[in-house]
Amino acid sequence: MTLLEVEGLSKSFGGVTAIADLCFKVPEQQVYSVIGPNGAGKTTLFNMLSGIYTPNEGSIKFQNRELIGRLPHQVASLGVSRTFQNLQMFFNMSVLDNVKVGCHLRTRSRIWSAALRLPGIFREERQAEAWSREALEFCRLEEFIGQEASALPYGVLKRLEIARALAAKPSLLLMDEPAAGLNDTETVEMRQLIRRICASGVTVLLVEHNMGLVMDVSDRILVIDYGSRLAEGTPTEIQRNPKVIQAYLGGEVQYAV
Amino acid sequence: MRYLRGFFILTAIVVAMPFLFPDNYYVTVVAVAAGLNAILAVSLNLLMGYAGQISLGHAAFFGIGAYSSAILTTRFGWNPWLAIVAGMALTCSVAFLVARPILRLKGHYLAMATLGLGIIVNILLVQGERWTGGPDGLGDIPTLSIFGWIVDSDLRWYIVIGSVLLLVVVLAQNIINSRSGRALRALHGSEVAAEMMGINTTATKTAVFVLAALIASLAGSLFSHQQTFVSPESFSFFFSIELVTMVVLGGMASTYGAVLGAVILTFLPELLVVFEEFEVMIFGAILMLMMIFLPQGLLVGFNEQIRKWLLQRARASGGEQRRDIA
Amino acid sequence: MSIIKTISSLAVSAILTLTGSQLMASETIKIGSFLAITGGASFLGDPELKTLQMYVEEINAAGGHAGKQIELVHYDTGGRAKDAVKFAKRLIQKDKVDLIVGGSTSGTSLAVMPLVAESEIPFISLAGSVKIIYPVQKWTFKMPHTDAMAAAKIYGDMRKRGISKVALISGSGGFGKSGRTQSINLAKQFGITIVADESYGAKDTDMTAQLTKIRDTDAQAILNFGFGTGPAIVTKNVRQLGIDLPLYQSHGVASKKFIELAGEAAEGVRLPAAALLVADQLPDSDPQKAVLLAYKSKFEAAHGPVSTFGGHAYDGLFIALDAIERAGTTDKAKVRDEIENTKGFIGTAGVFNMSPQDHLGLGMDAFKMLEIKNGNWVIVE
Amino acid sequence: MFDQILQFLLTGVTVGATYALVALGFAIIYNASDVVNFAQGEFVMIGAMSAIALSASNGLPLWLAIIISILITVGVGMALQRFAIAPARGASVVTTIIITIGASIFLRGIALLLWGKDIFALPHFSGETPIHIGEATLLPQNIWVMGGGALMVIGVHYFFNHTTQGKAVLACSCNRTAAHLVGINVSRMMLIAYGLSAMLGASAGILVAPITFTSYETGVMLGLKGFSAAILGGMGNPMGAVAGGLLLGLIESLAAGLISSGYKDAIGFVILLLVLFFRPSGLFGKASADRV
Repeated sequence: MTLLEVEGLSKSFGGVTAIADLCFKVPEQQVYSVIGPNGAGKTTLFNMLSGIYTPNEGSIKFQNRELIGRLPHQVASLGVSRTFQNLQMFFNMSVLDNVKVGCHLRTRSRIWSAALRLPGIFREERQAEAWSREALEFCRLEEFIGQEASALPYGVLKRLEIARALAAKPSLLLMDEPAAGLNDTETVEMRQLIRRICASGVTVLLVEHNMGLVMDVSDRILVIDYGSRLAEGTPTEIQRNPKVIQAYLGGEVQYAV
Repeated sequence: MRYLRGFFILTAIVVAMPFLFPDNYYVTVVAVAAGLNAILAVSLNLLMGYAGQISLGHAAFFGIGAYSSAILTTRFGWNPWLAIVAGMALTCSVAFLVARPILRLKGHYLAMATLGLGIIVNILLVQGERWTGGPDGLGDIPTLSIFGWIVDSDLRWYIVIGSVLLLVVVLAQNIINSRSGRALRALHGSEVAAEMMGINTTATKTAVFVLAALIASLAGSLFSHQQTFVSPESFSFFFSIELVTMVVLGGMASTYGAVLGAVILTFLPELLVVFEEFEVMIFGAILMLMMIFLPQGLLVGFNEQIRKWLLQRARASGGEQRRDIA
Repeated sequence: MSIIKTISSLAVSAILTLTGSQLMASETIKIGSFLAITGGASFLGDPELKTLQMYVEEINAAGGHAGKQIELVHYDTGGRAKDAVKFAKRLIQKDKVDLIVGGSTSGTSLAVMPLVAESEIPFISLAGSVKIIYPVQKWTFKMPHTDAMAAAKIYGDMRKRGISKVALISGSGGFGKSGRTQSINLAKQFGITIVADESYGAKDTDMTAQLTKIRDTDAQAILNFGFGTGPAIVTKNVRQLGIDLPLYQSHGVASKKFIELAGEAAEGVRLPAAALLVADQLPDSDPQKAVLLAYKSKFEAAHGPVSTFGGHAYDGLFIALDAIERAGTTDKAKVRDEIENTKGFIGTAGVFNMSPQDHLGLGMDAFKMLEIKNGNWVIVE
Repeated sequence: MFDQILQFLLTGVTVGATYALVALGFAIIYNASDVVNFAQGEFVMIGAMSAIALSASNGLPLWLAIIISILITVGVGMALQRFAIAPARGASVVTTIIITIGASIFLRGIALLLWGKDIFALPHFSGETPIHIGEATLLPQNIWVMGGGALMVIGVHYFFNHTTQGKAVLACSCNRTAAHLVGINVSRMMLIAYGLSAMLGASAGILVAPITFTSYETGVMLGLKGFSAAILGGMGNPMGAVAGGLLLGLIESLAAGLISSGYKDAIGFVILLLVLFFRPSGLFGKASADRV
């Protein structure tokens, strides 16, 4: 089953093409990675998938529904969640509240009923807290539950962002460089976490620079360069693909000269 | 009910004051002004402290409420309660109309737009003489009566304003500790992340803007009936800035901080009158110094000072085993 | 830590003030005052306060009034109605004053009138609007001529000069707005047509745009109601644009400051004002002359050029003290009755003759029409 | 009609020139330190009031009084940076705004004590004989305001684009740490920025004082108008601030002349709001995008 289908996607900023005629399909319950050199357009792609940018052309079908034209919160309500390359934590809130925000789509109460504390609110609050604890435990963050987000170290925040995204119970999780800036131990933990996420039934779309991690966790990999598709396949296929070797090594050779 | 702990303390203070200091000018007159300011500060804090949307035009909604009550009761003989509701309805529609275009703006541009809105409303109050009485204002506004209990003394007004303040504090606390309240704080923390968590940030901003305006309108109506006289300079941009100062001084994103800020800024000039012409300078200096040394606001600042002090004491007595806390 | 100390000492002083005893010896006359000592109307409140302080000090030094010392309690409203109400309550409830002389601006005076009526305390307002005494309110009196009287005086002078088409320009503050309303209301009665109606903000720095419009009307004179910097700028702008129509200002500019600011442009400007400004030009037979010269020399010795505004405080203070003396008590109701009975009191604004129907007690003759010549006022009549 | 419009335009440009100088002061401080300095209007007041005090009561010649009062204001500006803004570094934007508001109240309080509540005028620099341009007129002082304003704008432009010091100030605003690392004395640059801004304010105050008069409260309204102009032009773009100031002056003058003098300020703000709705970063401001 295909969960996400991207066709003919293009985006340019003031005449500079960031993504050109990109096509790919993400199968359900897999880890699908997008790799490419810096500036290849990976984050731009994520921003289009999550509704932050509007593409110039193409279509993005998620569970056969068109995502283009939907605002980020509408995309999120269909079951797409994401993490960010530059941490986007709610530093003005506690760890628990950060994750509770993740439960936003699974709860219903409005500002007016909350103001009056109508009876349903208590139930909903308890439910949200239970879900949040679950997500925190899933990401092995239960020890930080009472702390303020601003007091946590970087590695923990990276996982907290994932916990927050998971609390929304998404079917697709977009992860933008989850291992960037992590040390070796943390990277291993992150790899295990990504596996657990996939195993729990959530499809993962991953952008990552750590090739060891990518090759290890991915089911399929898409390589893009200058905004267009260079290759696609399983990790083994990608590693053997001459175009990929050329793009990556060629680039390095040029640097060396 | 932990999040309401502060509320119970506040209730105790509000109830105790008239008994501790019966018939005292500061309790019956200044405290009523402080209470109204606190209501406004709490509402502004929802918008500014929690949702992170600065507004330098909050006095405009306060003014719309006050003048709705004043005009409808004096010129059309409406029942004050009906006038209050009508004022809130008017405020609601005005706030709703301007919310979308204004809240698209960020930072200083938002500050400017709200400031402009406040000034425009004030100019309308000054120029719209036929309805508003112009700069001389509008008098003979009837007072409120609650099922025959006529609010005609300072003490009674203290009771009314005190109750409304407590009510507004509960509302604010309830909201903050709910799904919607988290949405507010989330969009303050990171608008894009909030969107990705499914929060409709435009709708949320609009909702809190309208809510804050509604509370301000209510406060305005109460002000109008309490003073029995309104004039435009009570709703000038200076007052908007004063309200922002109350919120920041007490500590942003803290309902009780807003109350504290309002109380301090209302009482401070009362205490400073003895300095006569030095008053302005001293007031400015105090404001500056408090913000330089307690940039988080008084409530947070004090809490931190107390925590540090406790920590130091603990360290001094506990010695070795306490080292990990630092 | 030092901040905490400062703040806690502030808190302590706050509590002390809260609990502090408010009992006062009854052998003093307590006069309360709330004035616009700072803010846009400070040119009213400032000389008013100085006058009150000056005379209270003098009376006390001379052994008091009718054997009683006078205590003056005053607060600065900054011209804000909200603060006026608050401070009026403070005067009544906390300071327990016997009567109030104050309210520099019409807005602040109007705002406290319901409170004064409810608390049954005599209140002598120092502000201009006719709304303060019309309709008459039992507990409120007023010292300055009304803006309606000023407009009438000006129109009278205009008619004498054969002017019937007037361009009106006014400040958007309370004084200007109220003056504008009275001018429009009275125009018909004097057979005058208003051919332009412009306004400017209190802090505006250039009125040439408004005056350019006025220049292109068929106005025969310009009338400006306003105070502060506005009238001086209007006067200068009129000359700059080369408009040679007669320019009338209101009593809002009745101080030397206006002549100083407007400089040469002020030459030929006419304004209605109390005789105080031209005390030395009055004939010796004028009953007011002695009072005016005494006040003028006393004020100018201490504080510089006199304005009519401080004079209103003088009138208010002594009308109050006379009433207390006649009543033989500070009982509020009796003092009020005596203020209402004021007859033939010679003040700076004129000779006051109050009655239950008239809480001002001044006639039109109290106003003089002045023209500015060689940097000084000259009586034209 | 044409003569009227010409007069409105001339008036607008003179008033706008003052706004422009105040707005430029806002933009410079904002550029250097991300602080919106609400005490900017107070610089205008201090410049004008001290020039008057020095020349009138101390009997100094006008030019000397002007130089000394500019130096005084620059000192005040630097002191503001050193003792109020610098210690609060890292505080939130709103907190710094409140600090500058506190500073402006404080400065106003001091001015009140020093100079009282009176309104003062400075003598016109070169007489008061109106200059006629067609049917429209202009005072020689208006030319001083426009000319002085233009000179200062050019000076500021030169400073930021063609001198090492100016570029160093800009570098601090882009990235403080990086500027520090390449050897720029960041705290000195901040002092320069505040000093420069104070100088502009004081000059504006002195140039307009003969026409508009001044008192201890003058700063409030000019600060507000200057801030509006800076926003209209686009905060952080010095030339935008100048354009914003001129534009605001023109709008007010035309609104007063052609539509309604009572509502001219309201019209100014309505236009400002409309501009912001279509260009949320002002007329010449750069749209900022968050990287995620």
